[in-house]
Amino acid sequence: MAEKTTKNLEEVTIRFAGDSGDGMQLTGTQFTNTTAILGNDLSTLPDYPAEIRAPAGTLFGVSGFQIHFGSTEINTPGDQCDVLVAMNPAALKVNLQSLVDGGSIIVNTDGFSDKNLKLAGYASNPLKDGSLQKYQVYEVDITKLTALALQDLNLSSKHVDRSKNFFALGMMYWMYNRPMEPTIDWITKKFKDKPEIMEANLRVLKAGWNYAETTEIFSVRYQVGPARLAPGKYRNITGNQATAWGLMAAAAKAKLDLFLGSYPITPASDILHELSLYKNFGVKTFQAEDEIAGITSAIGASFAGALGVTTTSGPGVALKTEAMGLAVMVELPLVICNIQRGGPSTGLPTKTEQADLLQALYGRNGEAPIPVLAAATPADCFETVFESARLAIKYMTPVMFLSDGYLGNGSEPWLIPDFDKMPDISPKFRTNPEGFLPYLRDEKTLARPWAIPGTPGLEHRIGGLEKQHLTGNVNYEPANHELMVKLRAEKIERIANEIPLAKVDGDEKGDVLVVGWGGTYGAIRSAVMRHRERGNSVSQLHLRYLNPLPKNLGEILYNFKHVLIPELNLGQLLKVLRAKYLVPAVGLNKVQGLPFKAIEIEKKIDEILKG
Amino acid sequence: MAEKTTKNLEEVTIRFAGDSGDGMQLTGTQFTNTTAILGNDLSTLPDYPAEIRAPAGTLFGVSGFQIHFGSTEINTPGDQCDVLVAMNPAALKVNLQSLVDGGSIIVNTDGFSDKNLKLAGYASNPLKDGSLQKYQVYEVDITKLTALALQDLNLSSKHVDRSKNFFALGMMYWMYNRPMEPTIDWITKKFKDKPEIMEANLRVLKAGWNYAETTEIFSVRYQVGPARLAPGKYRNITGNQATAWGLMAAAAKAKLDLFLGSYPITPASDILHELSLYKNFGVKTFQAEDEIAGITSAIGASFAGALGVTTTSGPGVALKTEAMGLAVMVELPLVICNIQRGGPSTGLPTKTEQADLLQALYGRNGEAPIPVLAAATPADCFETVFESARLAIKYMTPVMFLSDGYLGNGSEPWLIPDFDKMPDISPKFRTNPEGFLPYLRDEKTLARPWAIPGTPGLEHRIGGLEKQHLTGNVNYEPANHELMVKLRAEKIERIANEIPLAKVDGDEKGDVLVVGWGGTYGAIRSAVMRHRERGNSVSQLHLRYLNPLPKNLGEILYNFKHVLIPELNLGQLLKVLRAKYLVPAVGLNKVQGLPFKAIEIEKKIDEILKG
Amino acid sequence: MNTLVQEIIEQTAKAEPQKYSAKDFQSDQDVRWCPGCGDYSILAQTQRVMPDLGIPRHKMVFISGIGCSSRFPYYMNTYGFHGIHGRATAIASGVKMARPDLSVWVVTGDGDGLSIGGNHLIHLLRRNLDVKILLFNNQIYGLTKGQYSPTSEKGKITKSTPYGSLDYPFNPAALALGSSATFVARTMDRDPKHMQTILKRAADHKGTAFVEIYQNCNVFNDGAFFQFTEKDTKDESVVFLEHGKPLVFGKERDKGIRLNGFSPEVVSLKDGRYSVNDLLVHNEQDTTLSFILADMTYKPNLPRPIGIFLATLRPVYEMEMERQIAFAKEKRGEGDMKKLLHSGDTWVVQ
Amino acid sequence: MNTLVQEIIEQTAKAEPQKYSAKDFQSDQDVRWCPGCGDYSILAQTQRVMPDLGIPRHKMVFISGIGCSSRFPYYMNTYGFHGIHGRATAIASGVKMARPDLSVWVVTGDGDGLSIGGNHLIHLLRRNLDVKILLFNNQIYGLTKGQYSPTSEKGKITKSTPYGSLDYPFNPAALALGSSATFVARTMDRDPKHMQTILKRAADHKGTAFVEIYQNCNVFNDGAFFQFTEKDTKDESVVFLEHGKPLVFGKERDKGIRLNGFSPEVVSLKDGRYSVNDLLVHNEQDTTLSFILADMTYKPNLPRPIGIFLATLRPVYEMEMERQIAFAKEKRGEGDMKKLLHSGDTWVVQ
Ligand SMILES: Cc1ncc(C[n+]2csc(CCOP(=O)(O)OP(=O)(O)O)c2C)c(N)n1
Ligand SMILES: Cc1ncc(C[n+]2csc(CCOP(=O)(O)OP(=O)(O)O)c2C)c(N)n1
Ligand code: SF4
Ligand code: SF4
Ligand SMILES: [Mg+2]
Ligand SMILES: [Mg+2]
Repeated sequence: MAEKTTKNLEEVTIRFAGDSGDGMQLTGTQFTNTTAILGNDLSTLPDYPAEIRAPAGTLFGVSGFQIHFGSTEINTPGDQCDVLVAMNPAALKVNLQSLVDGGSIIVNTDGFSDKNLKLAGYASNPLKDGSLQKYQVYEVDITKLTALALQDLNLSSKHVDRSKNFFALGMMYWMYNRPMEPTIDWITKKFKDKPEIMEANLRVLKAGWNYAETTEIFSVRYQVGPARLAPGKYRNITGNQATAWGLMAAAAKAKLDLFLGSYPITPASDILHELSLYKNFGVKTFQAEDEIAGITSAIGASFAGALGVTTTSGPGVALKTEAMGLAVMVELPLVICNIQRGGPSTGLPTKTEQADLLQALYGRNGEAPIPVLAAATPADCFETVFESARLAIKYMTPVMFLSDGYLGNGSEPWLIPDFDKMPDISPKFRTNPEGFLPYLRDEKTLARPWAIPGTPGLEHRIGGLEKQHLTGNVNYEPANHELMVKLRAEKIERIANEIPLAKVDGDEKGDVLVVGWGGTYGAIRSAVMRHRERGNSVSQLHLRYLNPLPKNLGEILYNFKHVLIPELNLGQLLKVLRAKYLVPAVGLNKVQGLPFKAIEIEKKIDEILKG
Repeated sequence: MAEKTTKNLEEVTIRFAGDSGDGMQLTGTQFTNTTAILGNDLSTLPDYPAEIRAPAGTLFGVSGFQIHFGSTEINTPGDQCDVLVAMNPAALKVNLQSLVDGGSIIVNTDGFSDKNLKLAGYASNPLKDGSLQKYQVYEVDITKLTALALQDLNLSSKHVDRSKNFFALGMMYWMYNRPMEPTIDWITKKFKDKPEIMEANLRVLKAGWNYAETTEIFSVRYQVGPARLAPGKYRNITGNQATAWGLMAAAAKAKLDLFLGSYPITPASDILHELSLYKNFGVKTFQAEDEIAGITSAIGASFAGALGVTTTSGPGVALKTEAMGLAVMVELPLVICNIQRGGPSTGLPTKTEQADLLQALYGRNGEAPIPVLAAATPADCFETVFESARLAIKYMTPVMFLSDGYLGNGSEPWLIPDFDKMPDISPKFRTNPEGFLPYLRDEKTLARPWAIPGTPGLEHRIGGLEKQHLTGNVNYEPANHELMVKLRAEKIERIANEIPLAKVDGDEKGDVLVVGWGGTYGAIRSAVMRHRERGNSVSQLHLRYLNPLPKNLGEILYNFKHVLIPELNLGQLLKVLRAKYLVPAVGLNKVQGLPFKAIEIEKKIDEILKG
Repeated sequence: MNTLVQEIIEQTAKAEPQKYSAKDFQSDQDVRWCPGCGDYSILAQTQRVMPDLGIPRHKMVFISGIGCSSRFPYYMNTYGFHGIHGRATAIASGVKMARPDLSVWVVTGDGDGLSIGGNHLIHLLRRNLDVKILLFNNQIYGLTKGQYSPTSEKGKITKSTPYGSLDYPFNPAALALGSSATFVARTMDRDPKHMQTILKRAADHKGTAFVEIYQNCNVFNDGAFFQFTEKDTKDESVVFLEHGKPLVFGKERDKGIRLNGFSPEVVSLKDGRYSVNDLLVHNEQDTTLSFILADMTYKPNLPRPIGIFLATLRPVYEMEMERQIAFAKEKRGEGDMKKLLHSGDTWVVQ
Repeated sequence: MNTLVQEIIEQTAKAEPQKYSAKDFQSDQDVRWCPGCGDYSILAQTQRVMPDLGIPRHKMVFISGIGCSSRFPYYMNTYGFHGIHGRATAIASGVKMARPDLSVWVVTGDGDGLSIGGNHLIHLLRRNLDVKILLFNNQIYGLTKGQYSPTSEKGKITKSTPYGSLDYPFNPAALALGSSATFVARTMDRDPKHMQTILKRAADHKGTAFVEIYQNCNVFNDGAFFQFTEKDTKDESVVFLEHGKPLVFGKERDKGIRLNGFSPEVVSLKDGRYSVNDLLVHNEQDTTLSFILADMTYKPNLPRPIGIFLATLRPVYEMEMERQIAFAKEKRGEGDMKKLLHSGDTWVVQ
């Protein structure tokens, strides 16, 4: 057995890349969970094609998974990767530009057939033509080694091929000193009904490990110690799972049944999938015939006394806007989750973007204001969607919760919240017929009473026509309409009285304030931290509440020479803040279907500082 | 026959009011057309309930029609009316507050039965209890007089009752010196197949005239001379008719077939009705199963080489937003007409409002900019929708045309345009396969070529997924996406290079600039004129182009101490201009389902001037 | 975990049943339909039938879309939801899934239910939630002042079709059957007794009940159904479907429907060639027969079938949903959020 | 007034007809379906049939919604429009009304066409525009990675229904017939010859042609139709509908479908009790029969009917539209905008 030295690393970024059929998402997820359990801080970025299984070897068929982990604070999936695992030439071609100079490449040599090279558009074999000189290339015939390991099992070649990703995983486990047990357990559970597949995968995983351990090619091995995270119990979680669980937690704390009316759409479908697992929690999931039925059934459920929720992405939101107006008019609780993706139209279904903010704020006919909240990180989806539900119930209003493909599919370690300490957000259903009026509002919140069918003596009727103040009867009188329009607006504005004031991360005054919302949090934080380390007067302010905005936001903005708003759109929050506060804020805008790199924001701040 | 004196009037406002069954809309329209033919300037405001024929005598069943006409420039239907024709107590109750002190009331005494008084919520009979002292009340038993006139015709009492509105019309014709001929002609045409109805209506009309002429009650008669309008040939036209004709004119000048895909909705339906009359113009109207089919069929028609149009109101627009995004992506010409009504949701279907501007600008998922134009007066709908179609064709883009219930149903005299002088706006269909690329853009306009099915050698495919620059193939590459997002935005921005610069009405610099858009034009103009007559430094700027905005708008705004933006919403254009130009503009906002009164704007300007 | 809703349900379960009269189902809102509108009769029959259902008023929900017909819920003294155009069936589905304990009724029109709302309708029918659908078919768009609808006869002259409509009309019964509906019936505004029996049957049906009601719009489409509703023509133009009975009609009950092969034809019972025994006997439970009968609808020289086309049973959607939940709770135990949060791979940082 | 479009139509009308091969209908885009997907076969058959239609390639338009199946137009070297989810039929209606001269094809899936797009589908069918609809039924949502669809069998375990789906599936043929479709057929990805004949018949039909194609999604719903498509089970599980022929099936052609009353039942032709003459004889033009046959679809112990259920004629929507226009022009003369502007009440101001 060969001599091996071990190096310590503070952080490292690895990218697994292969065909959509190669199981790279699974490999990445396994590596992530194991890494999380080791106590590293981490951030991940899955990146897969819109096609299910694009033909093998093609560039558009490449599926990738990047993980950035370390013993330090990790805020992004990593601007560039240090290690690239490429199962074929296409994977190499597509991902090479994201590899740092001097980075390592582990290639499955067998994948480099002339056919595949051609499909990837390589004139010559990069493994031979020296074009990879500036990198450290490890050539491993993963396919052959996998086949060898499975020789005596006489599995179909299809199945043999399917398990080769575990070989790569095994090697990386060895290389970065991760235990195989978590994955071994997972395989054993997952394939308990398919013993031969289970056996195969286990063998190949170990084979990969042993290969790395025994052969000469890998001389060094890396050690990445646990991160100094706040003490407590952690789990790794994706944004979509956190959203599903946040909704369940809200229903539990509200003592309501959770009803999800939804229609599948990338990248939101996983929330529907996740919630449909929890029937024993009384969760009712309804896969409707379309988005309109999704939201209107949820409105019906809320009318009946459930916590109505609908989940979708941009194109689906477009279809729901009429019904959102209805929810505004009938003033019932409703949570609309928009897991944003690249637009316009069908756009880039599997890519991330933040271009639905203005749609969330203004995309309805008439004056129809609703609260809009956005999550900052995958785990933050839990708290933010919980808060969205709380406001929906307390203020009897539809609430838009914004996430995006990057947050929804990305994951990070999550300090598990103390469920008992979470607030009771249960509504008081109206039951007393004495003086009941469907639109008699709460003095403080302006919320109308929630009187559900089945309650004797509260029979009443609601609808989308303008309502008379107090009685809720149909009414077209000029003064009443203006009053109701203002009451509905005022109700939402009053939410600002109870939400936390905006908090600056860094000095309260200074040269540059970087204001962000949603999934840009991590990249902005890294960029701002680097500047502060460099001694620059740069602060960060990240908004969870986009409507209403925190009361103190204006003063804060005025305390800075420059306000920079990085967004994955053409400048939407920018418009909102400029209109409201008349501050000459400037935007940094990227619309590539990809999250920001910290360096992009860091550079922009430099420009501003240079003036 | 009694002595009658004649008084000259510069302008007068009359309101006809009665049950939805009383034919007040018809009476008003007849009076309007006759008045137009006399050469008065005028402006009208129909005001009817959402119910078809609400039960007789009820307050919500009241239907009204107001006409403001004169020998001077008339910009609004009149803040208050000078004469109120009330067919029953409910009509009186509802409309009295809009009558000027000292104004005249002509009541149908027969309508004032105890039952009707009760329905209208009158404790005592206002005709008897002296509560109308400050007005001039003319009591006429119209019902009885009508019956008398028809005695020998033995018509059903229902038909007798139906024609009593012509008695009122006859009286007003006499009172304001209008000829009966136009209405006589109309009746003769309209009822040619129902001779007895024709006869009845004619008799009653004349009976009304004679009654006024011969009896004592009306001692004065009024003369309102023709207005000093620009010379030329005029017709009276409503906004919806002007919109329909503007679209037909555009199709003719574009040498394209007009295709309308639409679903009925108040107050837009009349455009569908009007266009369906002109089959001999080759106009194709398709009443679709819903709004989504309305717009998508129009997109299909545009793809096939027609001028695709869809007409609707707010709730319908909400349903069309996904398809609008598709049109943005496939870059085909399309005109979306939104005849705005009171919102949110179903709201106030028959009332007017301007609250869909932000929806027009931002109500789509992803970055999906489209041009937005708004008409200022009923007749202006013709030119504005024509311009919308011109831009749609030239820039290969969906365009939103904004009108509203007030413009759509309201009417005014219109100087008939010289059709021959209108511009040729015909597109150049691509026919040459040489070097054809579906997304190879015009250097100046950035418009892509319009290559229609049926053209040999240009077979190509478009769709809602992000397109590759030039080829239009599906493409998910980051750089390409950003490029396309920016190209689509830039294309719309470039329209600003050719549209007229914003023109100030009044001084270029000063204390107050009143900026408006859409149907508020008339009221703003009256208010600003009054201030200028009072020597105040107040100017008006009315925007037809809301996206892109005229290039010089910023400079103009900076030239005024105060910028006031009156809108029938909570301040939507206000947001847009503040965000773009960082000007501390203020809004005057009214959301009552009614147009502005000039006085409301005049007062607000006073406040501002007082500071 | 007991939800607030369950608490309310349990409390009110105790309240002992009330005896109602039709009046108890009249709300305080004044009815705003045109004088003479067929909607009045439908409202009256519904209010008459409700007391017989033995369901507490507060357990009833009427849900509608937009249209004259859709104003219906305002006039019922029950819970009501005047939704948006075409979506009543979807809103109702949400109400029923959330609250199987409620009696859920949908009121819709030929435009609301078959034009913009067609998709939600056919999906509700195939899912078979226990929801009652009353489709007021006046073959016109009333509220928007008279455009043709998906049930208007071809060639209809309306505001939007001055040259006559081009669309072949839907046959609502056939569409419902094609959507695998379990209960499909047709009745008429001007036959109160028949409507009442049909409404009762619909209420008793376990599953989605689709009831098409011919309704006269005397303002924009007056007399559309007079051939079937008025005394002088009714007997010859209508055949009433009665379970287990032969299809006989005519003033003198002297005509019948016979199957020639599988095509229905009118035969005389007078000329001795055919007797009642040769006639088609109605069977509500036979889906194939229901298609044959529904297909008679627009056929010339065949009487218009009125009554119950089909009444079969299939598992009820929301009940199956409840069953799955009960099953899951039994199998995995009542869900515990705290447990869930701590389940799976976790680790502790000191 | 002659429009620019008419000019193009007239110019190209002169171009003399071309002879095509299947290859001529293959676009330059690489096909992105999963290896083994049934869509490949459907694409191949379509490309094979196109040359026989005698329609120039540039006159053809393929329109789709969203889904794996809806990627189809990208691979056809004709005009194509990849629309938005569920709206292909509506887009196609617009294309066909604007341009009756084009050959318009819709490609949709069981989700695209029957879930979100159900309403536009049934309305297109009743209107009977001359549009060909190919509905790829794989009983699953492929593109979104495997949720159940409106045609999935009840109880189906998918990502969104881990406890099994609750919805009773649509029977697409019955739904189409219930929507008054004029041409309704069913074929299978794995029976290329049959598919080709059906595609040809659909193309020749004057009016809306609805073709349901059983398609295997080997990634998310592998083998859904193997019972009907695979050699060992096909003969016993499928009965092919042929106009004028009795419904015989079975490996030895020893079984048949007989009408018992009006309910189809399987009878043996071996045991001497029944002969071919007792069997149901297919008649494409009989709507009543088409309902009976479609209704066989999910019935246990009845073979699955494959072929043409109905092929009847009804006026074609866009043709009627053209006729109205011609009529109006004849009656009122070619429209003249200038005249119109000056028509009716006008007055002159000096
Ligand atoms: C989204 C939307 N589209 C259109 C309308 C306009 N609209 C209201 S009711 C109606 C049709 C009503 O017809 P039907 O359902 O037959 O009801 P009826 O009035 O005949 O009883 C339409 C088109 C609307 N309110 N909302
Ligand atoms: C408005 C909208 N909603 C949802 C989606 C997501 N989506 C894309 S395809 C699809 C279903 C596809 O199923 P099917 O039509 O059967 O096509 P298949 O992939 O099975 O061929 C869904 C839900 C979308 N693209 N747009
Ligand atoms: S318009 Fe017709 S349907 Fe509507 S209320 Fe009047 S009569 Fe009834
Ligand atoms: S997912 Fe299924 S339907 Fe889609 S391409 Fe793959 S195999 Fe075909
Ligand atoms: Mg109707
Ligand atoms: Mg499918």
